[in-house]
Amino acid sequence: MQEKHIDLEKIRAAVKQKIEKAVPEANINYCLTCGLCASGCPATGLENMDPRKFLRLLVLGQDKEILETDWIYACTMCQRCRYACPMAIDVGRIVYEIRGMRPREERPKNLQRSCDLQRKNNSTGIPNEDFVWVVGDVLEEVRENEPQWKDLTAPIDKKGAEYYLNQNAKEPTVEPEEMVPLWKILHAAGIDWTYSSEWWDGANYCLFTGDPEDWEYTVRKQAEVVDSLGCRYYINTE
Amino acid sequence: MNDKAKNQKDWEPKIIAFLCNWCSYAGADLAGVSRYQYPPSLRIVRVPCSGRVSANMILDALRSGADGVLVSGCHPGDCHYISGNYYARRRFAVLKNFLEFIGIEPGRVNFSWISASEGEQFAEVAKEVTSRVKKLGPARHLVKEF
Amino acid sequence: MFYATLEGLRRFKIPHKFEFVSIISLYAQWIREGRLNVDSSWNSDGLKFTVQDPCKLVRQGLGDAVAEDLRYVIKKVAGEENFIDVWPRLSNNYCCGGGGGALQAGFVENRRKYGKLKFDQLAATGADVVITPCHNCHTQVLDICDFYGGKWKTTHLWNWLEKALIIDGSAGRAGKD
Amino acid sequence: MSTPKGSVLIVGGGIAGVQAALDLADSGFYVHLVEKSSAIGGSMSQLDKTFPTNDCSACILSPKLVECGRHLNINLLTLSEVLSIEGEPGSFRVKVRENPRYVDVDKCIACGSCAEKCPKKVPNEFDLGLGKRKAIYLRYPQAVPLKYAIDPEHCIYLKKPGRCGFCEKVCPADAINFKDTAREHDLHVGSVILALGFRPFDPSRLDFTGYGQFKNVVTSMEFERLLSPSGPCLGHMERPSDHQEPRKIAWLQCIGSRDINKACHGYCSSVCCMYAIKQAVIAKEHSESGDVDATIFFMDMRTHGKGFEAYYNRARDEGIDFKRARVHTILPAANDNLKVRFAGEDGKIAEDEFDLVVLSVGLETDPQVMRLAHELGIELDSDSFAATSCFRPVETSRKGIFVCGALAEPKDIPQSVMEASAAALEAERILHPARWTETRKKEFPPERDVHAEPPRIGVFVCSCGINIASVVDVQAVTDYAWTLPGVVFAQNNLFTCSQDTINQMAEIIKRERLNRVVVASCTPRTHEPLFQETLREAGINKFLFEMANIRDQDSWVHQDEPDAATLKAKDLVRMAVAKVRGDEPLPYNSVPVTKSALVIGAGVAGLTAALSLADQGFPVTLVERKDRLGGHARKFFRTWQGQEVQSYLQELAGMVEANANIDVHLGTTVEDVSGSVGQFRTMLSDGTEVKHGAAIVAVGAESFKPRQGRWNYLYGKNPNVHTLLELDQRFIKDDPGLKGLNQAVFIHCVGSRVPERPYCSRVCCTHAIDQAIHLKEMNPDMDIFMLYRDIRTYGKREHLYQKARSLGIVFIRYDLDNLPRVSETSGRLVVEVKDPIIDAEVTLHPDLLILASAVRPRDDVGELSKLFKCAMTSDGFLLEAHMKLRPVDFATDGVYLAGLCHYPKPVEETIAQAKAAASRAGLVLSRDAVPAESITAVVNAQKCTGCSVCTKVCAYHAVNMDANSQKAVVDTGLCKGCGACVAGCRSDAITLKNLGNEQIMAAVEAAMEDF
Amino acid sequence: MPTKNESITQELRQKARHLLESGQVAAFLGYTSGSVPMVMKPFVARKPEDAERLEWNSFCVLNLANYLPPLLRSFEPPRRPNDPPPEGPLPKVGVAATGCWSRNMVVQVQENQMERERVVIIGISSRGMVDRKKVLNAVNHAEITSVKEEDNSLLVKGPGLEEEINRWDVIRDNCQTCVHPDPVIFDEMIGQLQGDRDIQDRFRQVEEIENLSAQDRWQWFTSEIDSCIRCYACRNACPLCYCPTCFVDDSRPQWVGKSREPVDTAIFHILRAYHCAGRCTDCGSCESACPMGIRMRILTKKLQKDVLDLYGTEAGMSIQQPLPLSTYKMDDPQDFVLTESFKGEKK
Repeated sequence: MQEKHIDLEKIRAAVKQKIEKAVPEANINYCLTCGLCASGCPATGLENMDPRKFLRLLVLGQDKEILETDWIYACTMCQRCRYACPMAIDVGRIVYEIRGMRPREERPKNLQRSCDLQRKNNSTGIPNEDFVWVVGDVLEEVRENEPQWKDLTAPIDKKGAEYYLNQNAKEPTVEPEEMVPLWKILHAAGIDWTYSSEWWDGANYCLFTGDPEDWEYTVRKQAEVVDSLGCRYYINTE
Repeated sequence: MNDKAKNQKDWEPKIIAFLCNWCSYAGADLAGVSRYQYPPSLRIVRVPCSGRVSANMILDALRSGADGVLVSGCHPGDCHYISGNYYARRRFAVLKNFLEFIGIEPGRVNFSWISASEGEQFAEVAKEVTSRVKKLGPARHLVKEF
Repeated sequence: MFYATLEGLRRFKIPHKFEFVSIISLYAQWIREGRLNVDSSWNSDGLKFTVQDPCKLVRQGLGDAVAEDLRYVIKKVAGEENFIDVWPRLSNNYCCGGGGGALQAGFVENRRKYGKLKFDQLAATGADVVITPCHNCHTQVLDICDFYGGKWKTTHLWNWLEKALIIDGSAGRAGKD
Repeated sequence: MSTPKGSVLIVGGGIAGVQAALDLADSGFYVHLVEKSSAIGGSMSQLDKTFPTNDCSACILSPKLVECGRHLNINLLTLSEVLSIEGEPGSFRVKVRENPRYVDVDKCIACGSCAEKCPKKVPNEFDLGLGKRKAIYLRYPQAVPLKYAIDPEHCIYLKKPGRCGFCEKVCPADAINFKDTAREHDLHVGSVILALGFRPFDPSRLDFTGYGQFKNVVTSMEFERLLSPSGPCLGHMERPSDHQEPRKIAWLQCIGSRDINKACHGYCSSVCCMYAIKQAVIAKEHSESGDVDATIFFMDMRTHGKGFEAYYNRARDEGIDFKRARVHTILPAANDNLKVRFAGEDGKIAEDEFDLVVLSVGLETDPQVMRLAHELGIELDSDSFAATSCFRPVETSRKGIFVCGALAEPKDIPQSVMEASAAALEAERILHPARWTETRKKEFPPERDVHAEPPRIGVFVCSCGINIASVVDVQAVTDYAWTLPGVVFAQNNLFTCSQDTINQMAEIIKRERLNRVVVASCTPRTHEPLFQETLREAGINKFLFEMANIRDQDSWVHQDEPDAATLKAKDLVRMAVAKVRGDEPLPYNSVPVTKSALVIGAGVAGLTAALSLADQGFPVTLVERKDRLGGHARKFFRTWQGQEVQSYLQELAGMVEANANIDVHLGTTVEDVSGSVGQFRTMLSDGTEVKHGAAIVAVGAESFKPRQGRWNYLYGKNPNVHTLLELDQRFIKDDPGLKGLNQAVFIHCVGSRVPERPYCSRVCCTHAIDQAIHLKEMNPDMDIFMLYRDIRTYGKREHLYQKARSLGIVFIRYDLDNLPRVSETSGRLVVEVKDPIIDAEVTLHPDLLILASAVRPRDDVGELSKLFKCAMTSDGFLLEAHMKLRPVDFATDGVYLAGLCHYPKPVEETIAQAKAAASRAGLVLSRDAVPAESITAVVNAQKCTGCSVCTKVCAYHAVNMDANSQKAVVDTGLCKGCGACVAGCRSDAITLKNLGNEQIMAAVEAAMEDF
Repeated sequence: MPTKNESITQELRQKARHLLESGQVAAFLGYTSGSVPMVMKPFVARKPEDAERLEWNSFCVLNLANYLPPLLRSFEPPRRPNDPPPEGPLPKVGVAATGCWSRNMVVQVQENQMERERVVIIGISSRGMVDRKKVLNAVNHAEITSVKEEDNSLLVKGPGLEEEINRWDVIRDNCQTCVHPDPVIFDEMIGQLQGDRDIQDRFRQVEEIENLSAQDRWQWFTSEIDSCIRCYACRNACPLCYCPTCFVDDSRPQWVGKSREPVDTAIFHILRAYHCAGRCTDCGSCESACPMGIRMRILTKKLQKDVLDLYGTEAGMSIQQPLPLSTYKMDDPQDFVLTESFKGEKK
């Protein structure tokens, strides 16, 4: 293997500085290079990278390598490294920032598309009416086929319900019957709850693309909907 | 003495134990404090340091009729007098080989390191030395009949 | 995504009147309060359960408390003796490898290599069922189970909760049969 | 201040507290030693061995504890807590609560019958819960006081009066007192020393360590107990899950240290690297199978103390696997084993499995101690250690209250002992006008001359309640004693050591005109001093005494063989009688003291030591070979805490010059030394003869200048290459040339930790990092690279390392087989080094290259050490009497050392050590005469061949060849009575008083007599 | 052509004469022949002309080092025990020395029995000395009236006897197994240094006994010393036995009885040998001096072997090298210590 050479007349760690500005608690400089992160990280070795090496490249100003590596998508930003890191360095957060530094068009297409769709309404892009229809249809079927659940409900936009339930878009689009157990549980527990017909999808891939604006926008929209319904608690399927 | 011992089924040997005051004697005390039982064969002579024990003293014990001899000191490095046990170690290494060379049975003359905190080890050593000497029977060589 | 909302509200200081809570904690609370009646007698075959702690819910979200709630619910539903825990666990559990958008990002080989630790960990429990209370985890654990030849069934919690619900004093009647 | 009180309160009975207590009590102050548990000894008593000498911890500690326990001027308050302290230096009012022991310490004979009968088993906190003890218990076998205590939390009787009470029934000494209550003491003292120690970090906070989840994950303190012969597995080293000997053990470093995340401890605990190596070495040695695989996972190996690096190197040679890696999580494996997954420096993942994992836990302050500090108004720092400053290393924020040991910062035993002596010194400095005002002294009647008398031997046979009498037929032994030659009196006593029997014994000695006494009872180790004192009270010389150990070494170890034990008891009595017959009265040797000191070297250590003594009124001769005061420190910029050294040094030198008690000799060296402790005579090169009672050697060290060879790095060739001290010079001068620099590179370990100088210079990491910070603060845009092997910013200095990193200073690690390469291109420096993390060759272009070069011993130290008969290490530093417990004493009495001539150390440690040396010298100077050993060697010149074996084997240089007669002569002031010379002499020309060959032969021959 | 020993004799006389004539030495210690064949007498030449009586051959079996300290003392002015040493340089003595003798002198210097500066050592690399008993055995104890020595043979004559004996066959055991024939300290040499000899089985005699059972070893030992008459000739011939009161003569303490009881004889031999441990240079004087033919050298050889095995040192190799029983190393072998061997044994 070709030996790597770095000439450091001056460290120009622009990426690091940018992150430090955005996330003062990122603690990048604190790294002891002890490697505890790398020992615990399932992504160690992927893309010939590991969290310690990643931080080291940042510190030594190897910005090109940092910006180019796809390791930022191998890292799931799970923060298990931060959990035990003696310096509490948040590699997940740093990766998030760097994901955001990628031009949109160079980001993984599906990921970006999910977020873009979410910005519009939900991550799958199905029309809101379809969601409402699917819920009604599935509910109808249960009530008909399962006599003990003939009273089951799945309210949508019910003002003043105590609980607002945010539905991951996967079920209504791919496996609608998977919505039913939760309805039954809520019913059995005697919970007064509702879905909303807008901003009902809890998936939110904007968390992963690296653009805080998208993320903020979607959460803000959801919050507005829940508050407008006047629900006391906001839950989702997790 | 030999015949007498043969007749005695439960012959208990007499073993002279030269113990240094600071480690092994304290270890022997600790064996007592912890109630580790061992055979009543030892006759302990307290000396300041294993470095105080000379070849002459060991031979004198044998000459006086001891069935065995034990010399015990601090572990190397722990000597209360800095280096006494290091000198002792050399003296004893040479002496033990030499006595065995002229036919004193291995097991008759014994050496150990026992620290003040090794009560159990002291009892173990006492047992081991006694059992070795018992196997050899009463001492015959170098015993002066008075 | 639980964390997207939890952290989004926090980080962007989004004003809201509601309280954001986890359904997992609520399950546990409702069972403790007797609001939900569950019984593990349905599990007469002794199906063994284990669990995946979603990073976003546990480590980054509500911490060990919610992970303990999760176990509480599973034990109530499947029987105390039928739960086998993993190690590392709770807040220190491995990410499944599907998080952080990995399922959408497309680096499938990386994602599966990443998931090998998770696969080995789950497989080591010998459990028949892996509860994945997060959609990402669910999809990823399904995938690595399939890819690496696992034998377990990957499910959400609600399916079993439904099975264990006691309505009118009898267990298992809540489900479709 | 009016006349101060002559007493001192010491809080905490660990090694630091004990050392401070002994120093003070032996130099004229009354000490109250408050300890919260039932026995003194602290954490050190829990350790198995100590590094780097592998000394048995209990063995070296025990004599100090016993001394403390018996000291006439130390009031031991166990089970006690300080409630409040009011007042000011010289006069503090202290409230102490002494909790009930429920056992009368005057009656308890520590026979253990109570604990044997006690039905309540509880986890033994001394073994950290790994073993069990009873509700009535001895904290540990060598506990001082050696008295049982009842744990009220678990005692059945105390919980439900009327039930149980077995201990009371079985106690032969009637010592149980269930009605015991807490007592409050009001003490009036002049000063206070806090020596509250530390507690080990509790790793259950760190779930990823698996501690508390997996049985075979233990803390290092628990492992000490597993190794210890007095521990729960009697030294067999068993792992908790199955009591099998572990074959493969891993140590995980920095658990609870250098961790600002979950552990919240940003500091380094200083001792863990060494204790982990020690444990690995001992585990290997301990193992009965002989094959233990030991792996230590670490980030920086911190072996920065004296002898540590050599210990590390040896451990590596012995096959201990040092892995520069950290484990994220400990995982369970089959058979209760543990699996770890770790990334090497190259990022490659490896896995391994171990039978046992030891967590090298750090040191932290106990929250109870934090509360106490708060109540006493003692400021703690951000790490919750007592706040001190570099120039005042043992002073707390409250005047007159001092601190020592791990309470001020995590530290090892010798450093704690040094600080203990230093704290004692500070107390003495305040209280010296009241010296000897509150102490007590024992008076004895004149002794009868027994020389001409034939032996009249009295034998006292002790029943020790039933401890002896239940096994040995004590009456038969007493009757037998009557028949022995020379015996004119024999008697059996229930408790020979009880006060009434003691009084009676004195009467009998007088009445029967006894001139030799034998007591057949427990052990001389605890009771000989008591009986010897009785002899003195009865007017005979205390050396006319022998003990026969018929309890610890007879009745207790032959419980099922009463006949044999009785026979043995008779033998032992006969042996003692044979021996005592030959005993002669011995002199109570002492040497009159010249109450002045010689201090050699006028650097920070010498200046501090001189002032410390002069302030107490002792005249000091201060000798300095250079023509000005200040020594090495004249080159220092600032301490790691940021205090400027030069202004401090000027102040210090000023005080010395102004002190009428200090006679300064500049440009002077020591030419010749004669005499011994109390009575030295030293010739100086200026022709002065100095008479002094004690000497402190503080001759410093030098900085290594790599003018050529492997560590040259263009030093002396390129003007921009400096040593640390040279850069300090530029800082001191505020050199404008240091502004506007673009890049600086520091190379660590230049000439340290290399084959020709295998020790770590201890100070350079901290010094270099502090300089880098200073440069960076001057030039925020500058890039600074630190090329290091291990960063060794031990203790609170770790914060400096963290600060440096936070400022963006970059640390690159190198190895000895991959050294940085320095060259120049048209005058411009080029440094090439490999970064092991990204596996890349990094080329740097510094404007400044700083070499953190070694601290090396001065070449002339050897000659000085010979003059004072002191030893040197193979590295060329001076060697103290004991690495652990006598860190400022030389083996030669009356000579002490401080500062860099002992080992490289920062200024705060130098100051502490200098004060410690002054405190130790004060032990001599504060008295009119110093006691000397009575049982000394003596030469028979007729038999002496002058072969000099005796002089060679004497560790104390007490035997020398007389220049005229060419025969050996013994200096009784130096002789310790070990007898190495006696055993070495082929001509029987040298013997030991009362332990001569004839006497030993008499005992041996007596043992063999048939009767 | 003269034999080697004849040449040495010539050169020795020359050097001794020169030393005496020039006043460099007050006396020269060497050998001269006596009236009995094969028995040489130590001889002190005090005048230059005495040098002609010096002789060197293969029968110089007693170690001259034994006579040096008293000879040196004889040149010191008389003084009481505590008088200061005389001022100014004291007269010197010249001496011939082979390897083992010179090593003995080293030990004497180390043990303050003499000062190196006061002896002028004429070194002679040893070709081995003859064991008179072996010669007698070779001729079946026939009467011998003369022995003429060639370089490699002895011509033995007596009434009805004329036999040529191979010299090496009758060389003493200690010389046959000697590895250091060269003097280690000397001021002048006669002839060349021959270098260390490569003897594979130098400890063969010892090893043979080591391989016996304990019982047989005791058997050997007791029978070996059985004939001892406690005449102490061995002790008296030994340059290292210089105690004013030997332990065998001491009554306080009395380590050993003065009788000829076997136990006391045994203890005498054990302690005598043990006192030489690390000091004995295997010069063979003891054996040569013994009227009863006791091979007590085997005892000291055993000690020599063990000291070499354990500590890697041999007595008298240099003045700077400490005597092995007056020094130590931290990591000296200690397998013999019970508690150390426990470690290895268990499991």
